[in-house]
Amino acid sequence: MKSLRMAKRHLPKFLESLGKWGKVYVPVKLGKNSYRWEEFDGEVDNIALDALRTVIPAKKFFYKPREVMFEYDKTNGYTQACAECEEDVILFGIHSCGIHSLETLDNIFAGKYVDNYYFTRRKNITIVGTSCMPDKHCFCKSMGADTVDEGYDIFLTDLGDDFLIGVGSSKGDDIVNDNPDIYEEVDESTTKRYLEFRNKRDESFELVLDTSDLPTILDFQYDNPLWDELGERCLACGSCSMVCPTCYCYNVDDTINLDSETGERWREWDCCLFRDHALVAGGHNFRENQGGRLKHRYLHKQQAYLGDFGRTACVGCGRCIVACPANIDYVECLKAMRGEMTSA
Amino acid sequence: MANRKITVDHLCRVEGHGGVTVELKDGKVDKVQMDIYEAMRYFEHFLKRVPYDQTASIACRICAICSAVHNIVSNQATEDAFGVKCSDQTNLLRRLYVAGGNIESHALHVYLLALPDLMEPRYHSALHMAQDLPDVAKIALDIKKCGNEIQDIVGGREIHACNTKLGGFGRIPKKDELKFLRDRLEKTLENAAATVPIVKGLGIPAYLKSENTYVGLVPYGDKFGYMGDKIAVSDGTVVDVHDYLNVTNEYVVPYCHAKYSAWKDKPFMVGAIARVHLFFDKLHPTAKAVAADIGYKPPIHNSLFNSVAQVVELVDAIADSIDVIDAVLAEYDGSPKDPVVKPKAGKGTAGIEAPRGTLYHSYEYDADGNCVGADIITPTCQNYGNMEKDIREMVDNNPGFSDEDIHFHSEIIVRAYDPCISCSVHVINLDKQ
Amino acid sequence: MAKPSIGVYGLTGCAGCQLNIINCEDELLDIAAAVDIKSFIMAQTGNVECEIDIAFVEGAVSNEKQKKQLLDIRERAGLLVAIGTCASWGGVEAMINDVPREVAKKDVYGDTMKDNPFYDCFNPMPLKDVVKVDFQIVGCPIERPQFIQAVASLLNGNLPLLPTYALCTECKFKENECLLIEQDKFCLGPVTKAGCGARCPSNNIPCEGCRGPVFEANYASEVEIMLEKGYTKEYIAQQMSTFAGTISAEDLGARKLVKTDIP
Amino acid sequence: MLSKQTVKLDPANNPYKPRLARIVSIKPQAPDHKLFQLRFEDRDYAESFCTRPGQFAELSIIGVGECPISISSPPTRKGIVEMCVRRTGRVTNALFDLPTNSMVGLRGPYGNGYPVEDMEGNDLLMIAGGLGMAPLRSLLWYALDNRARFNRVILLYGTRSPEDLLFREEFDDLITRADLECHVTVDKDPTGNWPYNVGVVTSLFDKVDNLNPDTTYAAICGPPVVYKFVIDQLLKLNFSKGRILMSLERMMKCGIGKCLHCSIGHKYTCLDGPIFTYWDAINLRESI
Ligand SMILES: Cc1cc2nc3c(=O)[nH]c(=O)nc-3n(C[C@H](O)[C@H](O)[C@H](O)COP(=O)(O)OP(=O)(O)OC[C@H]3O[C@@H](n4cnc5c(N)ncnc54)[C@H](O)[C@@H]3O)c2cc1C
Ligand code: SF4
Ligand code: SF4
Ligand code: SF4
Repeated sequence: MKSLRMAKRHLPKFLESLGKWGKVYVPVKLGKNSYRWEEFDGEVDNIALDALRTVIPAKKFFYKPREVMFEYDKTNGYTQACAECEEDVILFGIHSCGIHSLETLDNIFAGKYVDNYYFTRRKNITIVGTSCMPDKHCFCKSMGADTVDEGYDIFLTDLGDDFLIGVGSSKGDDIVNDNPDIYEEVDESTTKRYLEFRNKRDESFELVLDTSDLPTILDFQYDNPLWDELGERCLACGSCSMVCPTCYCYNVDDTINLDSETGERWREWDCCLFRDHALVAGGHNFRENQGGRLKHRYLHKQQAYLGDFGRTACVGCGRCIVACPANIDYVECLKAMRGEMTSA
Repeated sequence: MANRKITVDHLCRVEGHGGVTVELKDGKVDKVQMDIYEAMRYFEHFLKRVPYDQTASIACRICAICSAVHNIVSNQATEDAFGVKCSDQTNLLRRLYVAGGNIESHALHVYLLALPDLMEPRYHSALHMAQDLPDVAKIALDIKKCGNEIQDIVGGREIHACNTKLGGFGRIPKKDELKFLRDRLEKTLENAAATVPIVKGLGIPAYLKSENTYVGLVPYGDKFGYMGDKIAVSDGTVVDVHDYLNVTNEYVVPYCHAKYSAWKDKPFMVGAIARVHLFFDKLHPTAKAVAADIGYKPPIHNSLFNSVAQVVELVDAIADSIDVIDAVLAEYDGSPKDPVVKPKAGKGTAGIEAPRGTLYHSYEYDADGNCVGADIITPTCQNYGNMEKDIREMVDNNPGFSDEDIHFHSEIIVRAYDPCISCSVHVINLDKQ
Repeated sequence: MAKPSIGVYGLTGCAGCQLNIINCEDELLDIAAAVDIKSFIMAQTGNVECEIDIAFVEGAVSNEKQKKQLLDIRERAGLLVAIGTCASWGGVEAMINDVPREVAKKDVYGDTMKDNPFYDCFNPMPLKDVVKVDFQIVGCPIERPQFIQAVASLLNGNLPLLPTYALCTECKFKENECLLIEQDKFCLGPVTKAGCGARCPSNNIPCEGCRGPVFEANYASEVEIMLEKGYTKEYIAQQMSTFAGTISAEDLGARKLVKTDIP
Repeated sequence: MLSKQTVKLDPANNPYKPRLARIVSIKPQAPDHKLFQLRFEDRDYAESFCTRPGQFAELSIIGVGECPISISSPPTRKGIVEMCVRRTGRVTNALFDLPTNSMVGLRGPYGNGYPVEDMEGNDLLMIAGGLGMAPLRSLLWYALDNRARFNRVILLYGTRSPEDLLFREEFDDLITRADLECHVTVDKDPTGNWPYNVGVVTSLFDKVDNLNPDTTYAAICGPPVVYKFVIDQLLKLNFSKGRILMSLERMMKCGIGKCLHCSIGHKYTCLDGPIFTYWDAINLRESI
């Protein structure tokens, strides 16, 4: 893989050149302690380079919280609606866990039936990753999502004065070649500085979850009363799923216009912690209590998805831990299931 | 001549539930009474137990049409109690927000509620009118919509703001949003101008001739406006807003869920006609030009002209809002430092000009900032006495009126005041004098 | 086919939900063309009280006269739709349902009106306590798009589908900073029904619960969270009572699940 | 950057897109149950539409919504898709309001269907309760239309009362057919005119002699109680768990393994089911 170096002062130029490939989105700060991706306004100072986790993860670019799938009319049926799917977007500032999360979503939206909406965007979105320094809620290392070798077009690693530029795709190469003046070859000191960075980062992880045999352990713990205790606290507010980069379930509904002829079919992010997620006609609910719903979410991530795709549907970003108003902590809970003493 | 009794059971096209009863004895008016049977909600209990950061959002639920002014004046009364001073930007945005409420409310009242009565032929509603005159209805709705857009963007919601708070706003509208509103206002000004010929041609009856006493808040500065801390009476008296009780002099009547007001034992009138009467000179030049075009020049004492005064105010509010937006943009601050709001024991009072007249809120707080007393006096209450006066005069001056005529004209008189009945019954009394 | 006939009625409330129907400026003429408005006292004269297909009723029930009127509307209407939080939950006026109305009356009007039957009323109740309600469009006031969508669905012959989840979900869609978590504010988002687009939190103002509770509102957990943040029981009780009926500080937390069968 | 997945993007083939179909006939069955015959507007597609018994399709009522419904017609009869529907809510109510010749949306077929290849050469025991007859009917006619490929074919069908019996007009023939052992029962017979068995569906086991658990596949479909009692009975008869087939119902939004509503453990009812063996089901907690 091609690696280059870019002095940090060239960042404005770099971002400017990205603009040629589409609309650039960068993380910006909002409120006291939160971030979100917004369209780049040209001011490099407004970019929150230190943003660890945005409120909503990168999935929103590929799979909208609410989107029109079809427009319909009663005579001609359904027409696919997704003009903006075709928009070229550059996603700047996604971290390693985020890139891994896209792979987990790919697995779902590919397969025998390909989700056009997701993959049309996937094709049109350029990924420019950046390195990060974990905080106390990050456990991506335990989930095997702390480093990436592929899945990006360009990846920027912060080496102090320079960025190490990893070029990961032919499009990434085009971007780099477009603006050759700002890059330099890697040099002697690069290796050293890179290793220093890696070591420092490795040592910064405070949160560790042992995942060995977790699926089996979760089987044993199926009837653990802790599930119901957590269920009592859970408000079914949906925050954890909305902010999770790998949660993907959705709901579909149709709205009709006042003419009773035309309308739209929508889909909207859903959450397995909601009361009506497994409710069927006639009022039977396959997951009647909140503890069972919570368990379903955890088991899906650590057991079911793993069984299907060989990796967990969690990348350890810590968003659900931060976002839960009831302080329900994913890692603490799983640790408790392993029998590790915690205060979950 | 026989005794007659005419009852309007349910006033339509007004906000709230009420009627009118007129009784004649030997051809002369014996009794006129407003029957306000809107159910009471007892806001004093709601307010008396709520913490200071909740008063405005609960108080604005008194009434939907006047929600914007209830919300702002409630915040101002609490700020008065705590000694909070707001920034210039906050004051400008509040001015804009209140103007938005006024544009919406006046457009609704003039074009959708009052116009159908005064057109030839008469219509049951603006929707019926729209079948014959779709363009008028569309323009009217678009003007109204602009008012709602202002309230939505600045206040956070078209009814019952959720962006206002003590000391300012939760979120400052983005520059783009303000620019969008500015464009909309330019367009709305054209729309409003387009309605002038219709307003000119209205057949407004001329049987109300006696002199009205007008009351209104003296606007701050040299511009026409809706906020001030002095109350002016058309006889020349000026009263500090903290002494509002000396102006309103409320009393209770047995047939009505609202309280009545009187100035020197005589009814008075608040609202657009009063404001334009008192502060004509301060109107925006564009509004003055429209007034001249319509031929509206104070003094005017025919209360039925209130709707025309509302058109003049509507134009003023639109033109002024454009200026306000320019002023906000000139010194735009997207993340202001709001004043610190610290509760303390004490009383605070503020007045504001609601679309239908002067509105007062006054609160008393304990040291923790819990509301322990509240008094709210709404414009419609202050106007009930004058409405009765006008209905009397209508009957007296038209001896030939049939029962149907009296029924109809009672309705249009009441409607001209643009009464807000749901506001009027939620009066609150702190010091029972 | 004959146009469906509708009526719009207001009981005890601020008329905001009715006003928000009139506020549908862009759609009002289309709605008026699609239905036959038999009665809408706030907007038209010449109202007829006859059999109607759909009644939209705003406001809580707070006196005998209104109770009679509501029963009459129910008789005449094919479908009865509660519009707004007052009609669905009681609204702000039900906030003081722990105080006898007599006391409240004396406080406002003094002793003068003590024996005046004209002033009789009872604790405001949601419509569902008096009649069968087929559908609720909540909100203080109702959201215009939801009203339009509901009308469109009803015209098409189906009950509308409105969000059933909590406000937090919508707040996340908006990507707001969480005021409860990051700023320790008193936010009722986790137990309040979504549908407003998280208006308040999007303006940095915590949710005050004006849309009423979700189907299974975990009040107990919300109370726990707020106590931990240092809010007093009285404050919590007051906040939770503002729109959805009185809860006293003593029953806080006892009311875990608020359940209703009305969609 | 495209993922490691080999993804063939075919914009013209959106798997979520319903194809237009017309209701060619509506036959009332029991109260609140009707049989709809549908035909795709695109004739070529209609001919090529190929299903396995036990599969389902997503039916859209334009302007209202979509829901999964089993295909009741066997793959041996092409051109027409039959669906037997119970009126339960939004979508099904709207369907019941539609007259013949109305346009609806249809996409599918989805789901695994019955493992007919494995079942061929064996005895076939079908046990249905109530609306459970809807998916089983496709298997029944598949077997009857390919009669030579199966040994014994047995159908046990129970409903609450005589008027709830679905496909009534077919049953008069079926019961007399020599190549089918068909027994029907009702829980209660208020009419007194019911000529057949009265009792729950398990009581029909007495009417079937010499069931050989080693050469029989049992396909069950019905409400949860049916599963419970029938499975007990089959286990008593020494059926292996892998030879008991059940059809599960779940909330479904997409039908194609994306929306996650139908997931049970690591299985998706829509992709891996709706037909599961009892062994699968034991390992899927929450399955019944
Ligand atoms: C594989 C499969 C096969 C089915 N076959 C048949 C059949 O042959 N005949 C028949 O009458 N019914 C069948 N059902 C059940 C049928 O799908 C539901 O009765 C139907 O979805 C109810 O939709 P509704 O909008 O009328 O009801 P509502 O109660 O209004 O449903 C609301 C929403 O919930 C979803 N939903 C509700 N119940 C179910 C459910 N049981 N399964 C999936 N989604 C549900 C629907 O998607 C709907 O949008 C089948 C279900 C599945 C999963
Ligand atoms: S489960 Fe929690 S930590 Fe894991 S990816 Fe989702 S939000 Fe991040
Ligand atoms: S964020 Fe917490 S309270 Fe909300 S649904 Fe998830 S686990 Fe439950
Ligand atoms: S701010 Fe309020 S509504 Fe938004 S996520 Fe936080 S608790 Fe929920």
